[in-house]
Amino acid sequence: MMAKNYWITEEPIDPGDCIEKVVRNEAGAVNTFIGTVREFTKGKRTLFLEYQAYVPMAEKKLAQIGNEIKEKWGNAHVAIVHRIGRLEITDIAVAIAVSTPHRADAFDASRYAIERIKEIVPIWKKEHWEDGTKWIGDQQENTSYDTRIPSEEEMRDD
Amino acid sequence: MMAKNYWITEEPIDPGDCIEKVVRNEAGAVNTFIGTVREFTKGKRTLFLEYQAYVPMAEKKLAQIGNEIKEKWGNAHVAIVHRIGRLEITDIAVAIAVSTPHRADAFDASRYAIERIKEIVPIWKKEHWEDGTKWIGDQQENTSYDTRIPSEEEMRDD
Amino acid sequence: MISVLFFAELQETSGRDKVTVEADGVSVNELKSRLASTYELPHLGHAMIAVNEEYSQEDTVVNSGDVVAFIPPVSGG
Amino acid sequence: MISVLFFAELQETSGRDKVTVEADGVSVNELKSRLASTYELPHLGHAMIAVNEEYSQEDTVVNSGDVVAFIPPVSGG
Repeated sequence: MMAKNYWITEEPIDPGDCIEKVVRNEAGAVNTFIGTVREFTKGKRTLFLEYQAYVPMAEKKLAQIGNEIKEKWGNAHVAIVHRIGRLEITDIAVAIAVSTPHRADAFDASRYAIERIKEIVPIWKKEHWEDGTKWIGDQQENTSYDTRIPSEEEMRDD
Repeated sequence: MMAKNYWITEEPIDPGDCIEKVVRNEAGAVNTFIGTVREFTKGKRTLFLEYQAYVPMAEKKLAQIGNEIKEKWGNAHVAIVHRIGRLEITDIAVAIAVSTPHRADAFDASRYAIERIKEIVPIWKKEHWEDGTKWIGDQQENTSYDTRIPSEEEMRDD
Repeated sequence: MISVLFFAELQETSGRDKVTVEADGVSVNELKSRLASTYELPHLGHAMIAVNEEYSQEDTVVNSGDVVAFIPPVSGG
Repeated sequence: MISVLFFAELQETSGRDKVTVEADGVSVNELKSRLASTYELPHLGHAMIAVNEEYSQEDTVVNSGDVVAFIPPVSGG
């Protein structure tokens, strides 16, 4: 288990590592969000995913999210881990744990964390399908960069 | 690990047991809520808690909550475990895991589950403080049944 | 014979977790009154009632063989 | 000398994860224009820029020794 609360790993994630870091006497609630690799997105089958990160900056940005949460919700402890490399269907890509004295804050802060990860943390996902691959370009998965031949529509979307 | 998705246990809870039961190909999100024993409630120090359940009915009611979630959110898998007996500070009393294709539903359904547990599941908590004990009478912790001499105020609260 | 279960502070106050009552075809409400006086349970009125592990109304009729549980306000989670 | 990092599709398109540029006291915007033509990176304009691991503006001036990273729209989580 890593000594730090915000880290990038190439190993399978055990959400328990995040949970253990935030459980404490003053907390009555821990909310954990886990993002897993889904097989189908909009009817298209994913074979596997590949994640890449700008590791030192990604860890800094995860820590920044933790600090934002502490500013917004006060008495919160946070731990976040994101995996990179090749991930198979159902593998855990990200795990977030937030502990707070009362449960409403734990839910809200955990939700905030995943939304912020998708906005500011330099991590990228490459979809591998049966008929090709694509680096996904934003969290809505509307924009993307085709690594083969971009269609005119895709180029307009950029 | 238990074969069922809704169970009462006297053993320490591993949230991973719930998470494993709900991870699946169609899910991209798992939300886990963990309730732990908090040391201080409204400035009063808890030494430890004692939980009691009407076990067969409690397991049925947990399963009912899972069914309510499936009706409300559609494609959701749910697992819930609640511990009984003596629990020390920071011990996990309850763990809920909900998996859904997309994250908003996982958060909402997990929140729903903990609120419903506090409404309908026959489980009771007895606070042990330095100066006495009390079976807590409702989820707001406003009403309670003093096992020694109830104050006039407490009796009016009933 | 009806089995009656007490939990939490009802169990402590009555000193019993289970009692049996010789009755058949009585309403839950009648049963409650009888038990409240027998075991001096002033808080019994605040308890919900489960018959055979499902929440029931006060006018539900219980028969021999049924299990009636008095459920004080719950505080799990 | 400025170190420049490429990620995701920028890395694949350029065929490089890191390049060095002999420059000092140039704006991030100038650097971007130079790299876009050198490595044929039509999507470089969509990338955010980090200087020494912090997001920066296009008019930020970078000096020898700085690390400039081009950050395509992120897709973690």
